[in-house]
Amino acid sequence: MKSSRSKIVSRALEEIKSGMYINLGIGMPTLIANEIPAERGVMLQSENGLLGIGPYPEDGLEDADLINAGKETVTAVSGASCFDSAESFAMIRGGHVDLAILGGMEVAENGDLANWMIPGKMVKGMGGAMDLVHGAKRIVVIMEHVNKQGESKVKRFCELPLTGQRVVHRLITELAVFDFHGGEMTLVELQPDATLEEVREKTEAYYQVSTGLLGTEKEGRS
Amino acid sequence: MKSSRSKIVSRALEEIKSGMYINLGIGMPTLIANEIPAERGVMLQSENGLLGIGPYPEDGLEDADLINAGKETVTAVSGASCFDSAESFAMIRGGHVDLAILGGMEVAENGDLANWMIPGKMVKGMGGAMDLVHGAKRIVVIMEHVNKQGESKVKRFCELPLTGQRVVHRLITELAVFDFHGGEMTLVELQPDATLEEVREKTEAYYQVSTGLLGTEKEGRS
Amino acid sequence: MDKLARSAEEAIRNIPDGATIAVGGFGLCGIPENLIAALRDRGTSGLTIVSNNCGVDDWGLGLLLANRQIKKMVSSYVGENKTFEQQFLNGELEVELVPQGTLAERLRAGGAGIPGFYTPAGVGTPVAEGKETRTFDDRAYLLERGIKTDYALVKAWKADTCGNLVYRRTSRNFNPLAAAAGKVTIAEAEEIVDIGALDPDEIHTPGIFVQHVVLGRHYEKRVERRTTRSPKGENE
Amino acid sequence: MDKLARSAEEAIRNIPDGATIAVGGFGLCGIPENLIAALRDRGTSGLTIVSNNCGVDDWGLGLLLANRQIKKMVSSYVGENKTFEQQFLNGELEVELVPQGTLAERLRAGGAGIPGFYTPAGVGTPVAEGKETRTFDDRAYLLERGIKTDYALVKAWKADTCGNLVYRRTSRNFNPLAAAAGKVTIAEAEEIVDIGALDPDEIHTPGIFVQHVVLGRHYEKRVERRTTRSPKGENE
Repeated sequence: MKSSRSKIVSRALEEIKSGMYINLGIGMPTLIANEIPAERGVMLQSENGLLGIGPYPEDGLEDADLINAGKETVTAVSGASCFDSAESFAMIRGGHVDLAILGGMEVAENGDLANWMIPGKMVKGMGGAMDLVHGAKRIVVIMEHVNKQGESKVKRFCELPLTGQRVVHRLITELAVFDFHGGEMTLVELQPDATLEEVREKTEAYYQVSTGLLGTEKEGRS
Repeated sequence: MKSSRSKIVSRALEEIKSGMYINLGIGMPTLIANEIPAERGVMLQSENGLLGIGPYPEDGLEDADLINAGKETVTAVSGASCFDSAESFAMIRGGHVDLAILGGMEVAENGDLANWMIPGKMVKGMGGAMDLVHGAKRIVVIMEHVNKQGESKVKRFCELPLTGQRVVHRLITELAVFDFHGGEMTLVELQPDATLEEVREKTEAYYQVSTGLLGTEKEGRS
Repeated sequence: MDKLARSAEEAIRNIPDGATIAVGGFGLCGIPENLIAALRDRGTSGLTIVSNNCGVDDWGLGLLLANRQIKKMVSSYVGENKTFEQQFLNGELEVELVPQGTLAERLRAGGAGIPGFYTPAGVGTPVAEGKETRTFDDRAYLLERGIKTDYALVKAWKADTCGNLVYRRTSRNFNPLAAAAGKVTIAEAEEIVDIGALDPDEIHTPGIFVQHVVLGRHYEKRVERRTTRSPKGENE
Repeated sequence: MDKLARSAEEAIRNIPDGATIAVGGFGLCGIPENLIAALRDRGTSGLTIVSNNCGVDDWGLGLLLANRQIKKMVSSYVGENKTFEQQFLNGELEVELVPQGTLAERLRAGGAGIPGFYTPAGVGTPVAEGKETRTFDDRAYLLERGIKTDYALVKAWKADTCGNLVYRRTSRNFNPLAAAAGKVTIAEAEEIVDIGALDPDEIHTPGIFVQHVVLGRHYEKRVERRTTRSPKGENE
């Protein structure tokens, strides 16, 4: 059976369409970069000032002047461009990036996202996340459905400080895919091996189930 | 005897100090460019996107891609840079240009400037003048003291629509040099061949006379 | 990611009547001459054009004016054009005059997702009418709005097929700003190069801002004021 | 217009205790390492630093932290640094966290004479506290202020002696923005070239934004996360 992470990454890959400009957040989203088929012809944007992120460099060919937003050494693809941070966020804030795939700590049923303050830990900063969630045309969040204590991260309301209000368009977990519209959340797909019942058990948020899955019914732990 | 224009241009040249970044307005101010001694080491900014305007090109060497803000073909000096219009006005608005020398239609005793709408004519637009008067560290206006009807252009209040309020630091005419401080105007120099009396006759504005010229007295036609 | 259109005609075909279009160029320098000519030939009308100037009577945006395709101009200076004056005085043409730096910044803001910003330009002048004036650190500023347009037409020196653009000298001017402000941006270039031929550090407009690229068929590059000196160094 | 300083020490000598300084770099990429080292050696203290990050424990701005020269950091992400955490928890260090795009735009605005602008980033989050929220076209935005600093320290790849700068790859990042935001900007470069050696179209920071230029004595260019693939194309 596939791991949670690999289920999430596989499903996230389907979000990536030919010709898209995409920003991948730090952490799990970065893993997606290496899986995108070259023939899909997309351009990856890195908010530190690179459009056209390539694969990691070959050993010994690292360039300290060429890193991604996770501060990892990368390469640049043919057709890449470099720019300053204001121009980079002009691209993002101005709606020129088609898709951002970001990690999450909590997602609420109205589309609120919290992903920058880890409870009980020193605040490190929001980096570019707050700009991304308001800028990219489509925001897809990928995260595990529950935390290490088994508590649902898909919640009625976020308890952690928000990154953005009602900003998530789609949430992908190892169990399910949810869409957000007008402050409401709908279960639109089950991941392989997941059942409606398991999703119901592990989801605190209220959600609709799309007709394709089971007819429309009000779901959720309450 | 020197012409009015050449007196104005000669005096304006003294405003130009070594190492300055300078924007010269369209019209009479552009004439100054050709008179600046090369050894003074200044850089001329053109708001259409050039820092380091050089002399007009030699006949036959005009480059349609290299013009100044007056749409004249120019050259670029060694050390010149090109940039877009937003960056150009970032330089101007951000206070990075040391000096702007602009033409004027009317200057008022409080430092108001009108130089963009010609009375009785179709409005052509303000171009970059309104940005320049608020951006450059020092604004020097050069203009003839009276209009063709012999009426003073140095006024109590501007009658024409303003380019900017209280923006002029120094006014140079063929008769005199005035400085502006805290909404008041002071005659600080007489041009060659001009007398205090002639200045008084041809000036509608109220002004002080600097002690160096005559002790402080209240001047002006009233 | 091939954005190459076969011709200027093809590239501008979908622009509808009544569209708002940002057009690069300063005077006649760096104007998208082939795209303007194609738009004139197609006759698309009722246009709102955001551009620093409006060409001259028989060149640049003046061609669209003469053909009565422009409903409104948003510009900083429109003084080179008799047709303009006639149509304005007849009430056929609306004009919004904007200080040049404000126009540049409004386009940049629109492209950068900034709905409004404060600038000192225009305080206490006719430009301030109807706008919020606000004081920061004892200086007065006007609130100005970002401009996004349906389309942008820009002129580059070199372009690659994924839309990266390089401009030459002062022909850059408003082009990068228009490119970012347009929802659909069409760029014409004097030369189309292969992907990878442009160094990432020399690109002025990254391809993300450009939807269509076309090779300009012919460049007239008319000069508005030809000023020269004699080889001895004297001015004309 | 010769702006060349003889050494990093000479270039930073006049920065007083308590100054506010914008510093370029993203992580450890594109940081002005020689100027930071000179500032550490001089011991200038009570500094407010505006920089996206704060280095690591033993490199970059972390050196100034370890030496207790920094009073306040304005940054978007400061997570790589234990000294930072200690000093913050002890109350020795103030921190203002700013979304990265907002920080970039605030520096740009400061350099461009724009006292304030509206951005959607941070609406409905702790970042919005104490700020004006305003609606444009049915979306909510925060008013953010431009940042001007007393000094800026930036790192270029090449510089000429009149202060024109060219950056390389992603080492550009915040450097051009810091350069414009500083009242006095000091640039270090890996190479100083003659005036005229840089093409006017390839210059990223025009010399008007730069007051002093210095050749960096040595570049360590430390890498924060060395990620590679094997030559067969597999990821590490």
